[in-house]
Amino acid sequence: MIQPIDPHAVTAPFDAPPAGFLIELPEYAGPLDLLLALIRDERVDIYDIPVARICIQFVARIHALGLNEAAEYLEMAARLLRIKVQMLLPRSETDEGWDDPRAELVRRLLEYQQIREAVDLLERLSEDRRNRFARAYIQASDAPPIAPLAMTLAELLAAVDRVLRVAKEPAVHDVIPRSLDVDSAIATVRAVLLLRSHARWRDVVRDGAEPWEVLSALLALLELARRGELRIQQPRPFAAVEIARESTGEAA
Amino acid sequence: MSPLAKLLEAALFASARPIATAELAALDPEASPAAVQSALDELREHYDTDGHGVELADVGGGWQILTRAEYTETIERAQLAVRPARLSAASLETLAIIAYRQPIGRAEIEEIRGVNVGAVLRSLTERGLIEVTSRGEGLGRPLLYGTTPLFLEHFALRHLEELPRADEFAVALRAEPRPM
Amino acid sequence: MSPLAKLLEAALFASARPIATAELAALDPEASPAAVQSALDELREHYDTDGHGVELADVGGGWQILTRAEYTETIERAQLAVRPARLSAASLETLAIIAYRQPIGRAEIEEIRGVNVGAVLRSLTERGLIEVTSRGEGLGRPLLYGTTPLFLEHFALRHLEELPRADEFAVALRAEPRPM
Repeated sequence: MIQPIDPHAVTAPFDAPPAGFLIELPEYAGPLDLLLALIRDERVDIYDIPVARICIQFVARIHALGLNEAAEYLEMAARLLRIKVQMLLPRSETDEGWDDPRAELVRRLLEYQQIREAVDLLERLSEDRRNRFARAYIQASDAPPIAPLAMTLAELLAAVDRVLRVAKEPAVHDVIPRSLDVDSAIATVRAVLLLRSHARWRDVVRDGAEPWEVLSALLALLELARRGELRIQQPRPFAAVEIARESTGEAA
Repeated sequence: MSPLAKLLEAALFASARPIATAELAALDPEASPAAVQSALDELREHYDTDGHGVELADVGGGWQILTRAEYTETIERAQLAVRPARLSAASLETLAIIAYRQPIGRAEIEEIRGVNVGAVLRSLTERGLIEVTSRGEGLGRPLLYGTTPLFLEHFALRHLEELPRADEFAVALRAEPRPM
Repeated sequence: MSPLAKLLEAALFASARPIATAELAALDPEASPAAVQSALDELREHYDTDGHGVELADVGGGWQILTRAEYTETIERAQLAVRPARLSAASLETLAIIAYRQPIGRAEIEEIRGVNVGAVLRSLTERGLIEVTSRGEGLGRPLLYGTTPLFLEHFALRHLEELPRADEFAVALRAEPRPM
């Protein structure tokens, strides 16, 4: 992308957020929001924006906010510079066909301002609704009969998305290094076998366990088997793993 | 109260969500729509004039009993109920665009907001406030988003038409004294 | 009703669980236990004598407002008629996997979802949305599942190819990597 501003030219007062993070500032909802705020603060006419002044203010503001990594803000800064350059191009006073290079920006700002008005309204409405509670207690009822099914395509597609996200997440996310905790897993297995002589894999690993938990449990089982505290067997391929307490090998 | 009003009250009390007028009417197949309406009016008036802690609200194409706002702080302080979290500025802005421009695709929303909205669209979809309503024409047939009935509930709107028209906002903007 | 009775009504209405008398008393530190008790009596009496569809009931150590028993059956019957059941998230996800990967065996579905899907497969089969369409190769020749004509009918699809492609949908909803 275009990098019109050297992000190191001015030292940002805060540590800039790491690149690649989704940046959502509590102050501004986006570059247009920041621009509108500047236009208000500087008390300039939206139909006759002094581009150079606003551009300098804009860049100063994004540095002050530590926004040097935010592509969207930098893109807007670049756009302002481009408009300024276009306005500097020579033109004759009588040039009827001259298009103000600021026109598109003004159109977008007005459109955005309209949305901000709608946001203010929605905020009021939502606050009003938030301040009233709906019924929360659910009365017990006897077994309700089976009702006909309601299911929309949107729901099915949302489910597809959830599945894909869960299935693919490990591949697209940074791996968080997490050391195995074999000792705790050994304690868990021992606790289970203290209560019963036989257990299954599911008894020692919770549903939805993280990979490090699964590995910890596996190593714990192998370690305890090695120490003779338990026996592991699988009656058939793919059958559930059975864990049995080895009575002769009671460890301390 | 009339027997029909009592039945409606019982049904509305039992539900956490608004109940559509048609659903309320189905409770008593012999009641005419006018009778249902007048029973609802009776119930609302009873809550209002007889001094109740709850009121009848006309929300999202249906009816719902809600607590009166004046008790909310006290109830929350006693930890008997919690107000839901507020939507973020980014979510509200995206919702506003979708509400006014639906059906609308992601690219168009990003054009208006000037920022990437992928994550916001996903979170709004997960909260059930928006959904994919159709697919656009053109390259890649983009998914188009629209608001859901839950959106109306969230903002206690009866229907979308209750929102002021977008150009009414524009008028408000131009009517402001120009600072220069 | 008295201000305290109104507050109690709102609190009981907003709470997800029955509230004990002591907890209700905590709502208004200035109210004496006797005042709380008399406000509760007032509320109960109001519901009973003024002809309401609800009543104040002692539910296992706490108070709640319940719809009167005489209305519950009518309400449930009517609700079922107009408010159809919804599939759980787990069922929808399993159905989604089958729709997009059919024919597919149980082991593969469980691998994707990471949980046991036996019960879900049974209920989807009972609903007529999926069926065993063939048997796989390999050990034990596993049963392979696919969607039924009823599944297509439910979404008003003529054939499976009309479903949006899974990858375009996912891409549309996923936040794009930032361009830096």
